Amino acid sequence: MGDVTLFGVAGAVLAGLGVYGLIASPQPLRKILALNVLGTGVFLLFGVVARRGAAAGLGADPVPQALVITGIVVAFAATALAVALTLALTRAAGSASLESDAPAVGEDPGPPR
Amino acid sequence: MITASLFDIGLAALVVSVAAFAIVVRDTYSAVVAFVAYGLLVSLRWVLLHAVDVALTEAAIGSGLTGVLLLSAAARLRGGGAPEPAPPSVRVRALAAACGVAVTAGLVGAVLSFPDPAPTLAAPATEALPATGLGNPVTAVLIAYRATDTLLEKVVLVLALLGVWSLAGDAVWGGRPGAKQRADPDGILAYFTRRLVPVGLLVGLYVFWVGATHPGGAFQGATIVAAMWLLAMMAGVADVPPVARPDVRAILVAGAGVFFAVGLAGLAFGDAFLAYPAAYAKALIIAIEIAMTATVAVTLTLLIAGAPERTA
Amino acid sequence: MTEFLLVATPGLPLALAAACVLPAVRVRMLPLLALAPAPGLVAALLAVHAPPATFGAGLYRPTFALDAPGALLLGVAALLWIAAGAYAATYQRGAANPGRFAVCWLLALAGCLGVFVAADMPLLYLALALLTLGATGLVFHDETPRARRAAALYIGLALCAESLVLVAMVTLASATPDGSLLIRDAAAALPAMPGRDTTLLLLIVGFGVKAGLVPLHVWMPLAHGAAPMPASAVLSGAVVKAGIIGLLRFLPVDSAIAHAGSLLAVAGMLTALYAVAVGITQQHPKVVLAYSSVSQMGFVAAVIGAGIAHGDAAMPLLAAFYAGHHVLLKGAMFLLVGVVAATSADRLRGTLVLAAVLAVGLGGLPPTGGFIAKYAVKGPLGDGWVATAAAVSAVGTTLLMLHFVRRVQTVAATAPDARAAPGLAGPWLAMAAASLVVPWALYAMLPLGTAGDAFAPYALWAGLWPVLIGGALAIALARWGAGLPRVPDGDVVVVIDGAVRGASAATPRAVAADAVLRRWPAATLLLVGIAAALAAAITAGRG
Amino acid sequence: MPFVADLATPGGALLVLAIAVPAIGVLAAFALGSRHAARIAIAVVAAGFALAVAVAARVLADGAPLVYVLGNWRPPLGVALRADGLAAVMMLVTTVVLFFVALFARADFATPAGVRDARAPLVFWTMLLAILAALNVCFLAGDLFTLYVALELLTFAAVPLVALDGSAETLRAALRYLLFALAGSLLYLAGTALLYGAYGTLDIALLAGRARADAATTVAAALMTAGLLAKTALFPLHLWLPPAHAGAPAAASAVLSGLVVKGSYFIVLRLWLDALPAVITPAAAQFIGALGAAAIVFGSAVAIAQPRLKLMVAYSTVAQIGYLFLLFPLAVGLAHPEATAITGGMLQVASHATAKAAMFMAAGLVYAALGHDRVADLTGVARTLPITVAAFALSGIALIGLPPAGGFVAKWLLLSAALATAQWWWAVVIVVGGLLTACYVFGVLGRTLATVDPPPPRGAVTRGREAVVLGLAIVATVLGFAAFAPVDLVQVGRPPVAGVPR
Repeated sequence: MGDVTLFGVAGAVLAGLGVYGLIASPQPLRKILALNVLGTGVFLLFGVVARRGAAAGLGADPVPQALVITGIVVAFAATALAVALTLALTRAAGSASLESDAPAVGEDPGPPR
Repeated sequence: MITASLFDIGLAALVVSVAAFAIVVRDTYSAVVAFVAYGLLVSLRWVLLHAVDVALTEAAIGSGLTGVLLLSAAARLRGGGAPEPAPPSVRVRALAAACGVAVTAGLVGAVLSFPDPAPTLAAPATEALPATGLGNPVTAVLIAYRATDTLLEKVVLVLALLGVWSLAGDAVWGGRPGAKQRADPDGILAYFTRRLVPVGLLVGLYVFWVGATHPGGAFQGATIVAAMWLLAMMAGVADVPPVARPDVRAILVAGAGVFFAVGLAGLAFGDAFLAYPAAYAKALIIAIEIAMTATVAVTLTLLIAGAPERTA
Repeated sequence: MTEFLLVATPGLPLALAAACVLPAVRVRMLPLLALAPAPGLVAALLAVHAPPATFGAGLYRPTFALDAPGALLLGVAALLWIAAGAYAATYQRGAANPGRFAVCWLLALAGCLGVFVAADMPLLYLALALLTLGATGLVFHDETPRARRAAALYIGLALCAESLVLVAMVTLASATPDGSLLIRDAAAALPAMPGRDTTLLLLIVGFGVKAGLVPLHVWMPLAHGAAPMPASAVLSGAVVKAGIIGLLRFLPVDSAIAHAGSLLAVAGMLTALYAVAVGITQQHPKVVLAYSSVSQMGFVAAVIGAGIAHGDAAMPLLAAFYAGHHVLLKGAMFLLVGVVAATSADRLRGTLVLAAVLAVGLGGLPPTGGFIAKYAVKGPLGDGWVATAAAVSAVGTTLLMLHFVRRVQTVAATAPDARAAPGLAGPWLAMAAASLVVPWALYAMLPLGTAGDAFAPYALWAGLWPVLIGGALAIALARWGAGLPRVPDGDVVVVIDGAVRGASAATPRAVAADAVLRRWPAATLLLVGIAAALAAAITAGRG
Repeated sequence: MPFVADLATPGGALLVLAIAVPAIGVLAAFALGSRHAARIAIAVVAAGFALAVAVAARVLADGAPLVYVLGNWRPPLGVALRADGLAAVMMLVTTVVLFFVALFARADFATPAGVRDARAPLVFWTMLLAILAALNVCFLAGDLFTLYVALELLTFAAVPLVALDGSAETLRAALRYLLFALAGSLLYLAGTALLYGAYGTLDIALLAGRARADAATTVAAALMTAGLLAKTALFPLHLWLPPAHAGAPAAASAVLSGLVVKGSYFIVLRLWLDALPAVITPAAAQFIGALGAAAIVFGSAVAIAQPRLKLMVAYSTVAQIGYLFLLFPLAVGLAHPEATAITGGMLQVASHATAKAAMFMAAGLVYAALGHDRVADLTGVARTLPITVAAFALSGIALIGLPPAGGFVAKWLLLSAALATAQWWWAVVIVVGGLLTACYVFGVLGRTLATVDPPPPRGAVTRGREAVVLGLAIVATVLGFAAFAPVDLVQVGRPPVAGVPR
């Protein structure tokens, strides 16, 4: 089973990279990219689990694979919404940084509805 | 299952290094290009994991459509001229690296502690296959055993699309998403599109049809159809439909609607919600898959097209 | 019948307060304030030893009941609320926002009377909460900066006190047989329960704040000084008794908690003497009266403490009797201040003589109500140091009240022949008469002791000498009093102001820390950090 | 775990309708345009309330949870729906709050005449139904992956509501909310992968039987809990909540603060009380309780210093979420978990949901009437908006935990659980929390009741909308009479007090 654990380690490393990118990269687009890398890492974990569960004549356990397919589609929908939000934010505020919003005590950041 | 072959180790190292490059590189555009390459490599790894269905989905949606999305966004943002926000301090990057390592270590530790006779549902899944009339167990899980997840996922897609549309200004609500494509009608792109789209549609339908017994299925087929439609739009051959058109809305809810209809029919007449009576399980599943393919294709395309920007 | 009366006691004021949601009703509510306490008065007379009234059949069944001390205090409190209600009808007519005053008045009334009839702990807590909300509204009513500060201090300390009482109630509820919520069972279970001493401390401090034991009394001079006149009367007279009835009902007369009794006695006597010492330095008559209330509440707490320490079973009724007299007299005194403020200096002669008699009566001058009250509590006080301290307190009280009579003249109206409206003078005279007559009537009716030996020569002398010494000291104070230091009203409240300033300085730091925590890198680092900490906690915990 | 994995009880069809009706409502509202969407939404929410009452009645009558096997595929292969006492209470609270919010929002999100389909109304009404569908799945699903899809449904429904007015401020808040919620979801997904790898199933009842304390389960529980805490915005993971909830329109803020955060909170409850009680240790429960206590102190301190009313109410949510997590150290991982703690916790959830929704709507009305919501300039609002201030006061009293509100009974039960399990420090936290809440609630009320200079009203606020807000505030107060209920709905389906899951 040597190579399956290799896949597991690779998935875990990709997840770690995704977490690093999520924390350290400043622009939202790079954070979305990092989230996708983290997602693929987690899906590879499902892949390893499926592969270890190979039985009854199947190369891998079909249930985790189905979960991954659903996960990929949901992750794509999330990416699409996040990218659309980033574009809208850039259009509305000029720059798409996440930081400059902390309303310091005292100043009134515009009338919310 | 001797020790991992050289190819596996090489591929694993390559995937990790491309991912690291995509995360660390300074310029966003090259990061996205690296991400697309990374997506294809991951599809390859899925084939090695004997998960061909997932490989198809990853290639089509994970790297294909997500790549298009990120590339177009990167292009738009790069043009904006907004000053690149300063990268975080070294201390934050070090802590982030530590967190990354911690997560990796945790996951590796967990994977290593999995029980040896790995618990699996492969056996019950294959035994129950004849009842669903399907050949491909993954499609059976998606459409029969865990049908609720797929059903809810359709509603998720509808919500994501409405969320994207809600970012439009009130003035252009109901208009056409995305900027007007100015491609010259008899350029090489239009010529290539007119030749490729019919073939692509055929491949998409085939992948959808074969999904019942072999790797493939609704999602993968729909993605290929969506890719073709996107190509047509980029080439200026077709234009994005306005958001307010009732028939577009109808198609968008058709997939989930048919799924619910069949499910509730099962609740009323059959023995459970989403249970397909054995006699015409195959027919019902096909009906659901057709509606789902149409819906997913349109939804994925409109998700990439983005929020309405023009009324013309 | 009695069940209806018990429920109507807090029920009618609450119903009237609810009716005030309609502006039309709210504007015309002021004259009805005097009627609201009527069911309370009738209940006190008729429903004394009626069986407890229980409602509902679920996990919690609210119960109303009235024991002898409760009935006595309820009766006199209702009397004061009726008189003060009539007084307020004229006093507040011209003032701003009568609707809000009426609503707050009715809430405080419902809470105050509810405290006396509540037989189970959650219902008592509900009454205390209503009392706090209503009383804060009354203190806040004039909306001067002084009133705002007094109201903020009042609701702050009151909520803290109620929280302590709540924790004590929950502990008692877990100690009573099969989780019964009745106060009677809680008091029975108190001496033998595991966390007895902490619960005792919580109860004494919780109700101590309500009754104004030093150093928890700081809100009283400020609140009673800042509230409108009728509100001060009921706050100082009836509302303060919530703490007393709490102590009476929760602390059983049991040798196992004798140490708590002596602690309470010490705190009470300390309060009594300290309040007099600070009271004589005050200038405004209402603040002087407030300090007199603090002193008298300390005295009553001392009586309760001594009674528990000596195991005197008759103490609850006697303490309630003494407190009952104080309700009437203190209410009369506050109404007097309003009457004096409305009459010109030269027409005050008769009123001041009557006021002087009543004021000295609080010190124990025979044959006033005060004398019989002090005579009644001689038993529980016993004859140790507590008795001597009581005598000294009597001297102090006389001195303080005469100082009050001198100070009240300064607020007389300047207009040449101004005369107090009948709406003000009537309730004042009624309360003055009640404070003289009612104690004797109650003494005769209730099994407190024979009236005959109250007039024995040695008893009369025991009542007279403290008053004479007090009078002499008052004359001395009048002549050389100018040299005394000016103590700000609420004396040790500066400590609390400091604490509040300290706490409010903490909020900007919290906001700054929050801004740091809400930055993206920090939050995501914490996300992974918490995941790691949870993993560690799950593995570590397994050992 | 008394959840019987395979027996489908007759009443189970109700569970399917509780999910199918709102989901079909979403599709219909999306397809038919915003004018029909408003009518569909109110009809579906009413139907949802009827279904919730039917489920609760059936659960009470049977005295056991309702179970429904979807597609007739029994777990572990298929997915089952389960409704125990906890789920029934949550469904009731959700539909009640949504009903009042729907009535309140009719004025804000009416489709202008002559227009078949307007943006904001379509988005609001469709997302309202999506939140109802997602929450019902969160409460009823018996499978951890179905719960993941429900969480995504909830997030995708909530994010557009935050950015409904399209200003840069709310777009940034929505993006931060989405990205942080996605990070949380992916951690949760990683946890499910590990659990499937270790046990071959994701069904909660089966997991309860098979869970053992090994490395995979520990890492899985830690990752899933951290992910869910991120989505519930428990301090210090609350970076997205204040700007999102303060920026959203009033009706949306009410739903976001009152209900949406409760979805992921409920899944943490499911995870710790039902799925992995054998793995979770008292130390972990104390850790989460400590985070809750920090949330109460920090959230209240920052709320007191907030210049704007909607931000103050948003930070009050941060503090009250801390309150909800005090349930864990009192009920989890102990030798005999206290049934009163769970009942108290659920009553606290219900009280906060109703009171916070009413408070946000009241703040919305104040903003609509005055054109601003600066706390300092609220003097005299009680004269111009008496019913709104009364509603704000009642919901404030419910949050503080004064009788007769539900918050008081919840505080009483939590206190008795804390003292019964000899954890006096949680009792201190509960009491201090109530006092801190009183600071900012009475701070605001004190100003509004002042009659010094009542502000000139700018916007028109109809008496009907104020009555709706007062109605919900009264519901929060009347919850206190739940203590009068003869039998305790929450306890149905809980393990016997001995705490040994079957």
